Amino acid sequence: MRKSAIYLTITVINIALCSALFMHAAVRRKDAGKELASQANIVKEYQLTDLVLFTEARYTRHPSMADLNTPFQDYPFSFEHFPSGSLMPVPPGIRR
Amino acid sequence: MSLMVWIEKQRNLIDFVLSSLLRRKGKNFALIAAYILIVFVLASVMFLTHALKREASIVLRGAPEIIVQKMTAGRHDLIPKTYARQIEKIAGVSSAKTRLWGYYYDPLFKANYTLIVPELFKYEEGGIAVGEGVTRAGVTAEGNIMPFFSSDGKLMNYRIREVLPADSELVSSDLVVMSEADFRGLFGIPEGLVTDLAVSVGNPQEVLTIANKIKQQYPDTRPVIRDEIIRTYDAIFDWRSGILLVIFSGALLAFIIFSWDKASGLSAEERREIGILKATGWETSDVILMKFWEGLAISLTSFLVGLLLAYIHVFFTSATLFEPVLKGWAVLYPSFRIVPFISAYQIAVLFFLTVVPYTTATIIPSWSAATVDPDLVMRT
Amino acid sequence: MILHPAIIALLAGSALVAFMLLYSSWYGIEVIRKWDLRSGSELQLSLEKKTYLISTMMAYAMGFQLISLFLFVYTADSLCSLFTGAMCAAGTLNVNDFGYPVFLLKLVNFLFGGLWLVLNYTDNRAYDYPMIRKKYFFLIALMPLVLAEVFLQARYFFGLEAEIITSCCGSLFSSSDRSAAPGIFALPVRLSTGIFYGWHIFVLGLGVFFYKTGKGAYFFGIASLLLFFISGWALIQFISLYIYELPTHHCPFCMLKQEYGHVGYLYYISALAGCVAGTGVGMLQRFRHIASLEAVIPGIQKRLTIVSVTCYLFFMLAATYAMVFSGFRL
Amino acid sequence: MIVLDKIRKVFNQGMPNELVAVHGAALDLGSARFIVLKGPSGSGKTTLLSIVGCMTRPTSGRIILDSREISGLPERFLTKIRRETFGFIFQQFNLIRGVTALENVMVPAYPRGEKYSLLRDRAMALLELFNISRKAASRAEWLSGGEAQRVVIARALINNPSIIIADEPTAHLDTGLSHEFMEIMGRLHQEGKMIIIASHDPIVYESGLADMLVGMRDGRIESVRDLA
Repeated sequence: MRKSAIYLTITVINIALCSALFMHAAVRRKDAGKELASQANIVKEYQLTDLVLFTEARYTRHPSMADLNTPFQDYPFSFEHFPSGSLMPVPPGIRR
Repeated sequence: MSLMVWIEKQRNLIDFVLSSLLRRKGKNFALIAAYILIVFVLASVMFLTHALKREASIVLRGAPEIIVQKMTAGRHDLIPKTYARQIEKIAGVSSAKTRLWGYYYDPLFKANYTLIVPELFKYEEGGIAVGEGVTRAGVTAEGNIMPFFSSDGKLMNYRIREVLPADSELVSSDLVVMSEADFRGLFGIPEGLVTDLAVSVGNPQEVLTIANKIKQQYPDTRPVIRDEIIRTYDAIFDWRSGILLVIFSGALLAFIIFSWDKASGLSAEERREIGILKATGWETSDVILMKFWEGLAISLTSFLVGLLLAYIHVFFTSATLFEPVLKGWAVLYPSFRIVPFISAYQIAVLFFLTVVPYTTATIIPSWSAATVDPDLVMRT
Repeated sequence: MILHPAIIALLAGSALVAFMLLYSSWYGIEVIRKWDLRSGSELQLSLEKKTYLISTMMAYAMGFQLISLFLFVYTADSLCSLFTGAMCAAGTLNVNDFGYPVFLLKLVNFLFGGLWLVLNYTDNRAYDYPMIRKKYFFLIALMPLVLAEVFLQARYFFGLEAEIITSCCGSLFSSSDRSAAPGIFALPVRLSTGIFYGWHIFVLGLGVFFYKTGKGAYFFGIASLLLFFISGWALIQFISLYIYELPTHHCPFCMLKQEYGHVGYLYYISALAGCVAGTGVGMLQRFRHIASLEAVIPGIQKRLTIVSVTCYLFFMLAATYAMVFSGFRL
Repeated sequence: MIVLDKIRKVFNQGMPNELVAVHGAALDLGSARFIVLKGPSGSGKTTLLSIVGCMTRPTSGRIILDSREISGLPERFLTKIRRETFGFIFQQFNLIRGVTALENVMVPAYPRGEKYSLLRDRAMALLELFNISRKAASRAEWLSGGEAQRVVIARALINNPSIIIADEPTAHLDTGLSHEFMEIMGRLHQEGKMIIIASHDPIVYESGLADMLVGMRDGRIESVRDLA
């Protein structure tokens, strides 16, 4: 077999796998309907506003409820020091 | 030139490219491995942040339309229930409900819980519903007793009556749901005061107007609009993948310089080889075309493999490698399977971020390789 | 400025394109000043080598340009949630004064770049490179446009601040008027459909006529250039209504979205390719009397004609399909 | 038919290390002849050979190949002529390492886009002709000197050229192989191919095969002897 034929076959397989990802994603999204509905239910029922992604500090737990000054509440000169704070800024929507 | 001839020519060139790539196996595999790693990390970040962003925007669509908080001396403060009755009278507001919620730090397990009071609590006083994450952190289960210390130092015991469904962990992991009386008792919050208000509006177009009216009527409050919350999440995750990208661009740049260097640092052997090709009948543009296929073989393979690995990483293993970053110092971390929201657009962005710079970096080197004089092989 | 991966990709990508064009223009100047094919001097030999680099760079630059055109629109679209009132790319582009100019410049630059590639391809088929100076003048003239695009794109993205209230496509491209689109676009539906089909068939006819007889290349070139604008106008004016099945949604960008099966790409790409190929036929007609090109040009023109006619035919069929199978009736 | 007219080739023009490799060479090489370019190393043989073979463009002067002037052609077109007209044999074998003997023979024809199976059959036939088809699958660096020499000749013939150009072909061969090489060249000449060899090896210019001997020194043509 020619080398180019082998390479093209591998590439076609690769592309097929990548399109399989899209199909897998579509199937999973369809299946996830229940999951998402369950989450949306909880959100509605308990009137939640945020995802439970960062529970290390109060203002990272509810970024939408936080203030610009939250990190400094403990002590006016303290710097914000939680790891997730280095990744996540204060939400811009709160600034006005 | 007919199409068949054209195809055959390209295949011949690919044959030759593969022969010469395989000849320098070590170096080329190192290059491909580095390339795959770059694509993998970038794609993982983009898949993860995009999927979370989409999930947040879908799930939070059920969040209250406007949250009204009272501010005292720049701090979030308890709000009197009377505000709710006044706000309900504003034209266009269909209801203004009170919300009671807060945080509780559990010294035993060093975890932060979010305590909330729903509008209607299914269980009698002394019963609570908790999120899956809480049972994990507190090593407890349905039917068990969970101890809390009240604001005046008393030990309060609550029985877990329900564990919230595991598939909702992304929003419920750290929740402790309890009755209003228990909540007030635990924190010593007097009747008549609540944490904040959830205002719903009949016509979604009027949300902004009504938020402004509330702000006018009660200058000491801060209305937070749901669209703002969703927008905030969008911005957070865009920002996050952007900043990671900027941090990562150092690595990307190093890689591009490496591939530039590899492509331009033609060894005497390679120069001679291209000299032979040109002397025996290859034209400069044939060599450029050959180099194009070489670049494509490397970048396309790395791109596709990196993409596959990233997908598996994010959506099959829930981004295990990123967990330390996402988790930070938190004790509670939701275990969630991320719903794969991916789009062709992300693939295009990734392509633009990885393949385009690589290709550009190799244009000039491959040209200078291709313009080796054919009589080079005769002169040496 | 919003730190979004796609924005970084676009800014970096257009910086690369600009760099490649600057580099090419720099050597273009040298080619214009010192080119002498009869000489075998080392300077001439090195200039000849440079032409390979410039051709390669331009080909890549055009490829990037095409991807970045769609990436730009798509990015604008995905950012719309950050702006109150923006519902798709149309709203986001309107956030500041630079959005639409960048979009238009991207289109124009793609068209000119495509024509340059046609010219370059033809010139390289002739043993004495008869158009070498002309094509490098063309390249240098293209330079300011590309730089303007890069500059305006940077201004646009740096000027984006979330939450500025903007008009969405609803108010931008529609009016309550029954005759659809506003301003200069407004024409009765029947008339505009007539113009769309009439001009299309006219161009297709010219193409077939040119292919058969080799006559009327200039007409065909100019007509197919005009057809590009007419197609774009028709897309906003009424084809969009059939795609969206809504009486007031005239947005030219939403059709690129998944909800509409990415059908917009078919329209954009076929119109762009049809325009470059068709206009290329007219452009090459100017050079057909050059001795070394006499044998080459007619063949290239014929192939370009086939491409152009096929693309435009495809555009027309796609539009007809949308009209016939749409649940919407004007 | 090849005619050279006032060919001049300068390297590093205008620099302190300027080098005039060929001084106004004028020569009518005729057609279908067996020509040997003779001269010490550095006499400009190789440069003249690469100009004749359309590899290098002269700084000034004209080359006429089959009554068409080709000196002013850009590389794009020169290459086409070179590929269709000339087959090259170099001083070193110049085989591509890590690639099989068969592929080495096929490589010059790759850009032509010929059907792969036809091309492979043609290459195999050539290897057969020189009795080394059993080595077709061996990598180039595993071939012995004699085998490599024959693969190189097969490669020069893959595009079916009318002229074969060889630059010091016997420099790295022992006496036996040098004689074998000249014998093959003689055979090809009899089949109607034009042969141009540059060499200062007596085995080549005293072989009795050449019908034209051109002497070179210091970039100038010193003598032209017609032996036909």
